[in-house]
Amino acid sequence: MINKIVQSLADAMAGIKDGSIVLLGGFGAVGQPNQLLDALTEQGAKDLTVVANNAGTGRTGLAGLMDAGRVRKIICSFPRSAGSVVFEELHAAGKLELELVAQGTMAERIRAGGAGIPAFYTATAYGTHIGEGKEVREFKGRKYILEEAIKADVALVEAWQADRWGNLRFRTSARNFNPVMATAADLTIVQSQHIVELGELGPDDIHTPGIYVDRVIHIPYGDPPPAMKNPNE
Amino acid sequence: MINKIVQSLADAMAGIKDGSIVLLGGFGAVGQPNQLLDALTEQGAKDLTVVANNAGTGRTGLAGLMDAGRVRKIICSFPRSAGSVVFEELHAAGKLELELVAQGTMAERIRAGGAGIPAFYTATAYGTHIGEGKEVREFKGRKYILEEAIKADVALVEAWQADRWGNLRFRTSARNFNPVMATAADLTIVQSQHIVELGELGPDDIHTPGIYVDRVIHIPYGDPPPAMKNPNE
Amino acid sequence: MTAATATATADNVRGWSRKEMAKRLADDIPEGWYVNLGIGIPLAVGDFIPDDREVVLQSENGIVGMGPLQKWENLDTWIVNAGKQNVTLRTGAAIVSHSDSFAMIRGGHLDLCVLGSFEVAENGDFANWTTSLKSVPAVGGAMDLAVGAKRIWLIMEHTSKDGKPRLLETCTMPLTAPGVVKRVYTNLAVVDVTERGFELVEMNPEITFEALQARTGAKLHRKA
Amino acid sequence: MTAATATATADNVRGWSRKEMAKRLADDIPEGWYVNLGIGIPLAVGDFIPDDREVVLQSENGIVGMGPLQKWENLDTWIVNAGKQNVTLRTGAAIVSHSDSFAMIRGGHLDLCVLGSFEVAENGDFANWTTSLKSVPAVGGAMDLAVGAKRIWLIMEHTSKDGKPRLLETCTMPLTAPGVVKRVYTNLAVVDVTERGFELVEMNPEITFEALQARTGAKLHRKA
Repeated sequence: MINKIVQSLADAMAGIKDGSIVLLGGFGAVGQPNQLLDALTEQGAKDLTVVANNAGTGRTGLAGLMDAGRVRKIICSFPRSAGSVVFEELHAAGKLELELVAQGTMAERIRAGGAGIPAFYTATAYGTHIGEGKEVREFKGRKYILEEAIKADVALVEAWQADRWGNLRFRTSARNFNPVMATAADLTIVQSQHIVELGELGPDDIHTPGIYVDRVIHIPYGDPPPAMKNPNE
Repeated sequence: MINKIVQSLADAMAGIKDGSIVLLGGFGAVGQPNQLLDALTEQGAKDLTVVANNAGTGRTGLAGLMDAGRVRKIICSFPRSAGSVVFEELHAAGKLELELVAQGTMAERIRAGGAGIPAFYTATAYGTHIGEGKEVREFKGRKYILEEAIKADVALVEAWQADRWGNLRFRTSARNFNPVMATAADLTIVQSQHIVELGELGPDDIHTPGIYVDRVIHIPYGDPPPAMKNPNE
Repeated sequence: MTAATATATADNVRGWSRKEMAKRLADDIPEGWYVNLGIGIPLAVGDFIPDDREVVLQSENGIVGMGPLQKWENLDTWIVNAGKQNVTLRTGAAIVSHSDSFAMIRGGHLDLCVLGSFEVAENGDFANWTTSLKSVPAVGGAMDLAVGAKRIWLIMEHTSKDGKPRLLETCTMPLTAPGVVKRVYTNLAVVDVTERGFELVEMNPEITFEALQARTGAKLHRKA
Repeated sequence: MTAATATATADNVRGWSRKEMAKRLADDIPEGWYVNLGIGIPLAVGDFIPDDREVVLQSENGIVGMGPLQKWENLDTWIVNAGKQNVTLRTGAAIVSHSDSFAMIRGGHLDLCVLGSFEVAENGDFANWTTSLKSVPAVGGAMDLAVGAKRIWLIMEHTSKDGKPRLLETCTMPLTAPGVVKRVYTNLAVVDVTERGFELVEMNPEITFEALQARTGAKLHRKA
């Protein structure tokens, strides 16, 4: 019987090596695999390259991993935001390399990594500072730059529902980068709010087929999540 | 009010010009926009380039369009199959140009067309007859060929459910090429087995968002379709 | 016009408020368009599209059919827009992943994207992502939207806080994209970006053409 | 072995039946693999994977979790496999679009793809899509599967109908992909494709090594 569900965060993190490239789902506060990030900090792998839209806020989750000195480089589109203090400190101190990528190009590079496309052309960032030094090529009178795929060792993903085959569904805006991250890593680890029986998710309703998923851990944090409650209550 | 639902096949076909590139959904017998194809034959546009996985069977649908002399060229992966008589006659007579493309490359070229990617590299068909003459490039020690996007004037799509915004859901294997075809044409026309109220399709359950759809026509052909009945009954 | 002319010669001409700019822009969006509204003033454009004119708002984090901001009594923090505000979904909304959302954006499926900007040039170049490369900049989805949407309209102040023109012959700040802007809505005017450069569509009644030209860093053409 | 040797010297050695070949191959697929089975004999491999060994079959038209062929009493003609046969979906199956299915295939997510073939060379080249370019060939998804799956295993007759070897030093027919085949299951043997060429894994008991070598168009190495 295929059973991708693991019982502990330690089991979920087993085998992640120093020097790994790690993809993170999440955008803003939603769809972030925060418990997996804390577990990765606990697990101890270092010299990591992290690919995520944002560079973490506060001192937990991604910021916690960076604060513990485990991240060598971050590839992201929006490093600086309210509360990205750890990133700013480390980057200013020269302890954290930054590769700034346009958000859509980042998504597409990862999609390419998962889809066996080593490189593609895009108009995004042509003629800008971010596109400088990249190969330029014209197709049908318009100029594009060459971008290479991102393939990773590990992806950390947050889902709404998962079954033992690793089939996933996401809830509204928590979908974001999660499905594409799941496709582009050798080891995709999912924290899921709900575990459902195999077959409960209809064939036409699965967002991420289990083929992309290696391990699932059940991390319920209330349904609806606490933050969904009316703060005026 | 946005209302993409049209009342007649003539309205659905309005404005399709001679020389158009036309994408067709469908794989095998399922998800084929057959009534739209018959209506296109009726409408009369000629000198068409058709992009479809197969080259039609029998004398109706795509084969009917070809039989009426409207198709100049077909781009497909599997032209010859049981019953592809019209294709074989026309091709043998030099009246129909064929561009043979690997199935996955065809899907990806159309996906690229819809996604603003003018060209990409793929290992598929490198070192084969189909890849001959194409630009070869090495990435990380492996060889790939350059493939360009396919962008079309018209896409004909078959869906299971559609609403007035053009949001679509497909049923099992009838999904096939339909979603990707919908993304890559200036004019996407859908025949749908069912029309549902706006809001009936949940935000997390829509396969093709209405942004990709221009016109929808209700073509019910029984639920379950006649062919689903037990022939031994 | 004499009163307006008098005001216009004064240095303190304010022109339209941000809300008036947003309303003016919203009036130009026809029913049925798919529109992405950038973070900040652009997002306010949505407030001025009447409910009975169906315009579908896209948010680059994967919403097609975004509604107004949520109210406390019905908070669902799992639904956020690109500015990470809690928004509602309209009836008919669809959610897609980030990669599918940017395929949609880059693929030319949005009729319009409205962005704020620091600078715009008469050749359609614009600079809205960072004032300088010395600090650590964040780019987000601006460059993808800039090259992907069928039309880029900017909504911005006509001049900087210290009175310097933001409509220029050439941008001085790092570009977001070259040659893509079609129209600019400022507090003082609505300006098309055409083959021959900036072309005046409409002026705020408080200002004269000459005063507007004086506040613009490139030649302003009257419509032919 | 004497009886077997005697048989092997005869020209009419049949070896394993197609069902036996399919069963032999199926025995080598461990639980948990994601596997695409090509049209024809490869598809029969699925019949020999026991229900209690969960192997997930992918069909390139968008099924992840394909089950056996449908029976008349429950026909749903909307569910088809890549060979356009009506198949069932296993509990846990997912449907994806063609573009997503080939992203999965090309992206290296299948553990195994089993294909039929006309020819295979000792460097891992194989030719399975057309015997000649003179007629109009159909390629389908074979070239995508060939470069995308982690392993390509072929299931094929060891020789052609007129007795010519199909395992060769160099393919004579148009290639499907260069250098990708890892293992070949024939009616006479199981052969690995390694750095040094064809390496014998197992022989049909009806044949001797020498007789097998005589029916093979390239050097057969014994496992070190």
